[in-house]
Amino acid sequence: MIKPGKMLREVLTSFFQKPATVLYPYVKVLMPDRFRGKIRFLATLCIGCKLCMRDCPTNCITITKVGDKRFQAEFDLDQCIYCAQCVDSCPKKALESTADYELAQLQRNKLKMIYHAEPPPPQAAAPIE
Amino acid sequence: MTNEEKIKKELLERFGFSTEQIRVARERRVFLEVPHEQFRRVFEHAVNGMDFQHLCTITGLDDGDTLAFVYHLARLDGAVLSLKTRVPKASPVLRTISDLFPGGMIYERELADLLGARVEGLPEGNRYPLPEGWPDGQHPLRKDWKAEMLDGVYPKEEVKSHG
Amino acid sequence: MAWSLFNLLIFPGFLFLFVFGLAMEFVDRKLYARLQNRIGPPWFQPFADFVKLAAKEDIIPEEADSVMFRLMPAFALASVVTAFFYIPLWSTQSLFSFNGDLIVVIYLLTIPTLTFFLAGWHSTSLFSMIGATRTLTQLFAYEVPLFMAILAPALLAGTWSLSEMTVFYDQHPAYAAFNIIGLIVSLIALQGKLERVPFDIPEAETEIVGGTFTEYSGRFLAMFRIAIDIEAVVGASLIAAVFLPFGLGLGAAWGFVFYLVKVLAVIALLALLRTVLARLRIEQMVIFCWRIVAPAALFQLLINLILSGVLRP
Amino acid sequence: MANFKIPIGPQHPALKEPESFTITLNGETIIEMDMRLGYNHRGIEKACEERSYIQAMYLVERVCGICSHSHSTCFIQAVEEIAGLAIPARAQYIRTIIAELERIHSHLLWLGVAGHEIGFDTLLMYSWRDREVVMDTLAALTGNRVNYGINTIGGVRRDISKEHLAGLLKTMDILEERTKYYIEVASEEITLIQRLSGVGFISHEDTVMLGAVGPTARASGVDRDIRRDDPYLAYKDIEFQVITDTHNDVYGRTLVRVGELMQCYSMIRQLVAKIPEGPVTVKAPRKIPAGEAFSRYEAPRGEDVHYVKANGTDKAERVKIRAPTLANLQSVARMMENNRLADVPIIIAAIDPCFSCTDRMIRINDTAGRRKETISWQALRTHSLEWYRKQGVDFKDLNAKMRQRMKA
Amino acid sequence: MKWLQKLITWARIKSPWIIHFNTGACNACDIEIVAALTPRYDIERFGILLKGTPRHADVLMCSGPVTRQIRDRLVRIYEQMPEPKFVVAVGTCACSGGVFKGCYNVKGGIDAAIPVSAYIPGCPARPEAIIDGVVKLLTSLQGAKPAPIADCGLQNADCPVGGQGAACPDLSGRRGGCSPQKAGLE
Ligand code: SF4
Ligand code: SF4
Ligand code: SF4
Ligand code: SF4
Ligand code: SF4
Ligand code: SF4
Ligand code: SF4
Ligand code: SF4
Repeated sequence: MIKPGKMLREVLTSFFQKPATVLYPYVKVLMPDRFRGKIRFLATLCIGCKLCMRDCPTNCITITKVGDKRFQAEFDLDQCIYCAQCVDSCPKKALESTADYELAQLQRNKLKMIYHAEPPPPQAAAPIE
Repeated sequence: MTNEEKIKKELLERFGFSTEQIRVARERRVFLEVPHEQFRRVFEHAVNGMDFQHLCTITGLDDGDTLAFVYHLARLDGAVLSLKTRVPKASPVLRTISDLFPGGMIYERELADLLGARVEGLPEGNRYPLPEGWPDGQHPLRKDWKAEMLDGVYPKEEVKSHG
Repeated sequence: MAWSLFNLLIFPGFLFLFVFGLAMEFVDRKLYARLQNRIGPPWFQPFADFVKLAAKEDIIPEEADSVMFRLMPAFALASVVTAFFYIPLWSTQSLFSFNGDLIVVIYLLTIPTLTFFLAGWHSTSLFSMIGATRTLTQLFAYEVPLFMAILAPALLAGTWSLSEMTVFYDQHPAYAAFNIIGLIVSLIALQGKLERVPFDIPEAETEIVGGTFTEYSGRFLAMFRIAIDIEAVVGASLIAAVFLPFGLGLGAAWGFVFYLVKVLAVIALLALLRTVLARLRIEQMVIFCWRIVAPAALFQLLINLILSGVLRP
Repeated sequence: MANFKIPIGPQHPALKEPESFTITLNGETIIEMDMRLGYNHRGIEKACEERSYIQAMYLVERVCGICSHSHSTCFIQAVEEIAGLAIPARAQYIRTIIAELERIHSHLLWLGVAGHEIGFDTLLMYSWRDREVVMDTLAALTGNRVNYGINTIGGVRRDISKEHLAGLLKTMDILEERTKYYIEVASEEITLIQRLSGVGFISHEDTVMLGAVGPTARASGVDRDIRRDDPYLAYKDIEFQVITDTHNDVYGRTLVRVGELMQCYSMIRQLVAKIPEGPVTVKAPRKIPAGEAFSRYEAPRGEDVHYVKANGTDKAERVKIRAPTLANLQSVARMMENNRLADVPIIIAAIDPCFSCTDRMIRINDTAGRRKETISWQALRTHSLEWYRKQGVDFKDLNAKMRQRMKA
Repeated sequence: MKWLQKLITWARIKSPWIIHFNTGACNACDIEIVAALTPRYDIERFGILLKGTPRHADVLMCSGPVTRQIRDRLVRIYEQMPEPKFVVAVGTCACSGGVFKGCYNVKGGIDAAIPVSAYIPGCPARPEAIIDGVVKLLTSLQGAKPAPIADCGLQNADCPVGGQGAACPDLSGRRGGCSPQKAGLE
């Protein structure tokens, strides 16, 4: 049967339904387990093999040796495509994906992340101003 | 006899190719290298005589001294015949196949733009895929081409920058 | 003097219309969103849009006819506001009235459409011009049915004055039931007048960007938008006055409530219409209007002619 | 009567990838169309020659975000064929599941876009709302909503757990119900049918001649589907129907796509039931031996083609990509002829150029075209066309034939 | 006239109309922008409308690396927009060129052509990330810090945002006693 207003019932039902909208940003949205967000660098585990640098499709990681068995990682968040290939490539699990996706910045230079080698604690993450 | 072997046999018998020229890579994949003089004849036979009615695409390759063109023809049963032919890089002249496949025009334009092939008989039309104003004689897919060759040549006049 | 100035500017004049128009735009958008199962804009959204646009830079394209370009939004706004004064709202009395004001109102309501056309035409951008021609084409299609549909009740009432019409229907409320076809026709025509789906052909952004208003920005765009909002209110009020003349004799307070309910109902119906339908092509729209809507309106006219002969010898 | 030209693009609501069409109009009727492609040309093929296979894989995935899995799988199939890798069956199944999920997401997306192009935003809202279910599933399986990054040379990067499979079945039930509803809407809503049927007509012969692929071709009765004709991944093991249609117009393309959606659900159910246990990767060498391979893949939009030539290093010698839209774009000009301006967006969108979802049209031409004809003329013309068609004379065909003859 | 200025700023924040421009993206970012408009994310909550013409728009949302061919157009569209205007770069490509950096026909990020007000990395940027970026841009326009949470009627435990130690973005425009329900659902 061809008729106008076929969707009438559907729209009226949804009027009385709860909207399908999520309340982000008022309510945080949880990412799935496998989500690939910002990459975290665990400086204590890195051995400096630079396999991650070799495989990164955008060359946005720079691992530099800053001392004896101490390495510093620099990420260009504005260039990373969050593919987590570096995580797969790293033989020592010194890199991991986090669920952090709220990365927007108003200045581009704030998108450079430097994970310092020192002091040793794992989340020595601090964006430079 | 499998399909691929049938294709191989037919081509061998009809055109007297040597067995090295034809390679059955796997199920449904046949590669054939044809000298340029013979190409049109083989191509026409493949299309009209062997029912390869669909042109998947044309790949252009830069092999150093020659440019190679691979015409990928497909048949409804899934078999794909890749016909390769070579022309010297110095005078890369091809004859169009757009009379057989009007849809192939766009692939030929691509060859002309990216590899600098001269396709004879190709109807006038917009270039593809390079932008208007792209400098003549620059063909990105040639191995000796470097992106630096564009510097200062294209784009010609920069719009005033805000950044 | 001071009173009528108050009437003109504040209530039920311009300011009231402004607020009411914005409120109805909100109702429309919110309803549209909710029918699509999403949250939709907050209540102040139309107002924020208006203020923002008003405070924005307005660019007049070089090729455009700058006088016409500036004048048209004001024209559109003025005509719809004027039309409003002739419509009886919550009593049988409108602000101004004379015998024949029905015709004037209908004409006044045509002016905004014409200004859209002129605005589009004088922007001299390709898309605005296509939008403008489509506006005009469409106008011819829905205007005649609208005329007929609205004249039919007048015929039955035997007067060309809106106020007298409402008086008539107030006395014989049952007669309003005869006008049901006219009500449907005029709802459809109003949807066309407001250029909304399925008749948003002149503004179809997937085809011709912003249509008539492609080149407009800032203040002038704000003015057009508010004019359209007010046009919706005025159109709804007209339909309410002509086809739903109920509750007018109950005094100002109740009358006002009834009036709000009626206008809301019309706006809600229009919102529903645009939710469930796809945009027509211009020629489909014209065919639809001439093949179905116009005959229906004509039919209504005939019925009322016969009825007025039978009922009011 | 003056014809006038209207520029569409490079940014246009019906285009996602920037391309520019110039349409010559007579009144509202399209006389001719001229295409200018390549705004989106980024030079990916060249860049593939300069990057290692693993890097190129991510690059190829980003040829197109909507059919990202198609491109990356197609590329990887070719690479794996050259390297002679035997991919574990479980990995093949996982790739197939993702491929079909991608088709679902893409077709639902298309349905919404088609709705939007004809001013039916409610359809856009509903189908995209339901599409979010697929996106959630994809995100749960692969870690990202788009550009899944599930492939790696030699298999897949992430395994699918039992819970995931159970969830998949549930998702399929939800989606199947919704799709049935959309089929109902598509076959019953009058404004929709009016806007879709008879629009963008292209004959069977033209379709074959111009080399159209995918749903565009299948809606003109071309029974061609790589999944069946040239099976890859796990398509050999499962049963499905190739949906064809003979409407030859936009309506037919809609029916083919919704029909394919229903097939996808049954395919995923079969895949979930049959998925074998085992590893999901084999070790792949970094350097791929010299050789060449030609790989075909039925992307949501049709046949996707990759040709890879390896030279024994860790970088490819040549990567050739032929996206389905390129094959289809050439039939667009034919579809346009004698349709109306109002139909341009839906015709372009109907080949699903994967650039159809977003809204951006920018005025780029300032020259004004004056037109004089009036409504009566327009109505008359439409009317006469209709009348002649009823009498058995189809101007659509006639004009096309005339033009062809003139060209010849 | 300070209140007028305040009103205008308020209106600007509450009514950012966007225009979307693809400068050579892979479409993924584009479909995520559209997804942000559809029921699941519904950015009309923030007053965002998608417009077809630059004349009507306040925010230019760009996705994709700037190809050599599209650069002029981008600049032209930017110039067609009336002041005040903002540019948001959506996706890694738009921020820096991303995975296409180094391709011969790619000039780099959006800021290679026009100034950018906010960068949203991600490949593609999720709809949530896009909302987050837009919200960050809009809050920055207020100049001052977001309104103190003290005048919110909620108590610690009830406020979904404050409970996590972040500032309340107060985009719903409601003051006092707001709740997730009130923030949009009612
Ligand atoms: S980890 Fe292996 S590849 Fe890396 S530097 Fe050490 S030996 Fe070399
Ligand atoms: S996630 Fe991908 S792009 Fe980002 S640093 Fe790792 S490998 Fe590079
Ligand atoms: S791959 Fe891992 S261990 Fe090697 S340099 Fe990178 S982070 Fe360090
Ligand atoms: S043309 Fe379409 S299918 Fe092809 S890569 Fe682009 S978006 Fe994807
Ligand atoms: S950032 Fe990623 S998803 Fe977005 S356009 Fe670029 S490649 Fe595509
Ligand atoms: S949620 Fe509302 S009331 Fe509470 S602090 Fe924020 S703005 Fe104020
Ligand atoms: S819960 Fe909210 S309102 Fe209460 S103190 Fe924290 S931020 Fe303020
Ligand atoms: S808007 Fe949300 S976060 Fe802000 S005060 Fe209200 S409930 Fe709390």
